[in-house]
Amino acid sequence: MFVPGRISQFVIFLVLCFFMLSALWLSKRKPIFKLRKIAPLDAIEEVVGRCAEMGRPLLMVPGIEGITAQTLAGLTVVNYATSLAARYDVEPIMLVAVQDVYPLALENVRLAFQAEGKADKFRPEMVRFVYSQFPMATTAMGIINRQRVAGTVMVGGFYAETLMILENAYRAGAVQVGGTANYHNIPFFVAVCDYALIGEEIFAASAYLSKDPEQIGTIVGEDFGRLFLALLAFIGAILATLGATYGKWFINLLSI
Amino acid sequence: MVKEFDPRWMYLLLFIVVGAPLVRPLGLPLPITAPVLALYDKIESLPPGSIVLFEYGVGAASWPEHGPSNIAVLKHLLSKDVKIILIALYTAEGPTLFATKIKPAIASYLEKKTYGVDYVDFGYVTGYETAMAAIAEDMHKALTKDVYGTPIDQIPLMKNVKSARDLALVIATGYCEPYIRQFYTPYGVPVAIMTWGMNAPGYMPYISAGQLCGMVAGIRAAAEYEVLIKSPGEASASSDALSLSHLFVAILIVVGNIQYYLTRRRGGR
Amino acid sequence: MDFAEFASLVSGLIAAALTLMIYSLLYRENILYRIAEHTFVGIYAGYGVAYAVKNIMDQGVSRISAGNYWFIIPMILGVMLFTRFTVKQAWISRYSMAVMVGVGTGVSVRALIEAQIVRQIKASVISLYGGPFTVIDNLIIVFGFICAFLYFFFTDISALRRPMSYIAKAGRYVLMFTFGGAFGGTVLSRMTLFAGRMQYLLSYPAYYMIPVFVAIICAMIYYDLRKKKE
Amino acid sequence: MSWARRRELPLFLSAILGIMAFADYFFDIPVLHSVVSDLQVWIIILAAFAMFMGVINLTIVHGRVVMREKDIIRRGLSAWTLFLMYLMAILGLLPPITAHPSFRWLYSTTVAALDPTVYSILAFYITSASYRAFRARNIETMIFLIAGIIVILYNAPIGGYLHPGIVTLGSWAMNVPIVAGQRAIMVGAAIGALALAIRTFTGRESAWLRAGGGG
Repeated sequence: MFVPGRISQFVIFLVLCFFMLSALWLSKRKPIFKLRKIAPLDAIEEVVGRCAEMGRPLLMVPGIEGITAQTLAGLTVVNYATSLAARYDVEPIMLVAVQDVYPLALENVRLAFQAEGKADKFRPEMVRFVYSQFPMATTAMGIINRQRVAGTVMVGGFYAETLMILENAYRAGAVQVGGTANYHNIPFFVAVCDYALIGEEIFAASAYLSKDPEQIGTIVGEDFGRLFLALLAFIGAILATLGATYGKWFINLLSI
Repeated sequence: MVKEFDPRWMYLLLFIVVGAPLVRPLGLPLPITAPVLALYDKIESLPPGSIVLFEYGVGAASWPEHGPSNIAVLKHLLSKDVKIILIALYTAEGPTLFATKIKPAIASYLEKKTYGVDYVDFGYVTGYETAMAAIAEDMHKALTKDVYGTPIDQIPLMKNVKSARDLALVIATGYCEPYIRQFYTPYGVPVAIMTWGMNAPGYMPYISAGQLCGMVAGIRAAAEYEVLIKSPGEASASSDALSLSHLFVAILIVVGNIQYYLTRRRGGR
Repeated sequence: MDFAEFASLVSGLIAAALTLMIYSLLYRENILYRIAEHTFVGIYAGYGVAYAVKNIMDQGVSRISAGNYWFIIPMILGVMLFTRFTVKQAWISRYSMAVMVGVGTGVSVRALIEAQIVRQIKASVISLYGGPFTVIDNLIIVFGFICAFLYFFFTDISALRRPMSYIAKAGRYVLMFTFGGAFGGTVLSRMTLFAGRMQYLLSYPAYYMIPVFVAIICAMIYYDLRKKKE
Repeated sequence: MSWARRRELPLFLSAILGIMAFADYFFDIPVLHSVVSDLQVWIIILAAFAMFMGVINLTIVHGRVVMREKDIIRRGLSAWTLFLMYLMAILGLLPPITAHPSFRWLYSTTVAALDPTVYSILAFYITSASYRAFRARNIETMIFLIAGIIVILYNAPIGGYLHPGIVTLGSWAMNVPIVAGQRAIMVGAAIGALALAIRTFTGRESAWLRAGGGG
């Protein structure tokens, strides 16, 4: 029945799901939890505001991965930024490098305009499809230099193109918010962006921005899961300290 | 406010710092790391007539990482009195790159050797780890023909080579674990690996456990090997460029900090 | 010189010119960069289209013609995507997107449980007892991990605010060290790439393009300085 | 057909498919396995169709410039992009599909040169970014700076010659503190993604499913 070696993974998965779903259910009944401040997400308003002030466009990229968790997180942030852009009459430019994501991105931007009651202002050219990673990066560098972009919002799965976009935007004087969960590229966001989302902070964006208690519930559940996993790691280390056989036993337990 | 350099000056300097050593290699000092030296010593200490299995699993994408080390180690082997069995197990691109890029680089060494007596080439053999196991057990069964179609029984070199027990050393490209499993653990044949630079830290435990008798990881280690055999090549040239560019970045960081410190003392931000 | 040689010479010169056109961005945005950029975008998009057709033929049509009629569904879903460009029928495309999101998210997230959770927890099963150096190293690995991991704690619980702030601070230090190291480590691979590209530019026939470009850039600088004076 | 316009149905569909993908990972059920691997092929086919949507977008964006723009250079460049896109597509479709010599020639002349060039331009940006980023403004940036310098010198081929301690320190940094931080990012990202998947399948994440109504 089970794929060999995945029983322990299934148990851990179930525990994490249990925490998240029960916290979701709890906060549906009574909103009791609050989230800490995530400054970069608050700063998106500042970025769009600056674009409006300077009358220059806003550049957004939801990463270059296909439809993965990171891309969905990026699209949520982009959706929020677009509705702010629609509100303040800022021209949004969104670059999409992967064809699977293009229909979703188009829909997101369109819905953001619709939600602000400015459906007539929406143009399909706001979402530009540029096939593949490096052509997208060259286009981004070109657009930043030609149109003097005043703000960038880059959230999603980013790879080598990160620093190309960030450095050019920095030289153009743009305010930048960005983040990724790809370990190798987080340092560039931290170093160059004005506001950087680190790792999994990007996944919390939709709950944080929507302020919807049910969504916040899943984040709280995630935190319980986090404590559980930290405890597992701690127990593992303690067992290994007590003796190599205990450590081995624990690893075998996790490999069932 | 910290006054910053126009980055374009840095860009110009970087062109010079990387380009100049490529035009005229400087031969900057290069400390030899222990795993590279271990492989060199191992080859030096091989008794005359020893048989070495050399796996050239170079692909086009990994050429910059593996190509120079393959060339350097082969040059060393060919300059010694050892017999070499060439084979590609890791990628089917191996023979193409061997013919187009490795062979021209070692042509002068190959001239002094006779094909079939001093070295033999079996080309790409499919099956990866299964193939390794089969070769280690019985070469005449696993490798029927060489790359030119000559049956293995008619190759003079292979007369006295039956299985892994007859090998003095295995040098491979790529991942080391399969070779340790198939050659070192069952037969005790020493294994050395030419691998990616990023794998170096991960493979250190194998070296300290004696499962690997040497390692050439990435272009930097290849440059070290070129220094050891006193035959500078592709790796040495870019090694100078890499050294200089890293020093350049380090100097810029120091300059940036001094600038920052001075402006802050002057009452800037 | 036969045709094949001529074609490869032309190809080499164009490739070298495109390479230098991209590098010209480092001075400033200019028409040469723009040409290279538009060339890149156009060619890659056409390349993508050719492969899209190949995928539809290989993955879809060939399966259907082999009697696997179940693969007609993704073809229909694919056509349904285009209702996105209409106003009234746009809802139809939502079904296609639902399939993409459902399978995409499921397949991408399920792989994380083994690689990014269980294997990492297993890796922290290390003894905290041993030689003095091992003890310090292993303490850093285990507690550095736990602190950095708890740095992300999102829930704001007032009773825990003080102890959490210490853990988060320690965690942030570990993370900053990691980021500094990752940043520094990337320098090597980027410089290797650039050195490789320089080696290419210094080889035949690419080096013919270098003086041409040096002249162009010098002309650009001269023009910019003149303009600045005026 | 008003029921089909409701947002719950596509949402339900995506949740079912997502749960199937998860179940296939944990359980060894041959039927489910073949269905999920077929579904992954579906996605490849769907992505291929989405590519044509992208082509329509490119045609609209550049077509408008060609038709309306006054600046002759911009018009020319957009026309050039469209020309190359269709040329490359047509050459690619010449039999043998994606393997015609002219297609290959165009690819190796342009993409094979531009891809590594654009990648290598990072060498410059990482230089200018290092100059700014590694400034010791406070304790955190000081730590960032120390780790960065250690690893940069460790990676330089000349590093060990400058001081033998650099190699020891560098490999310690790579194998101890950096491992700890990296692991925290990885585990955190995994549970974050899991939470996001749960929100997606319960219809709380993406705007494209959240918005009600028919449009």
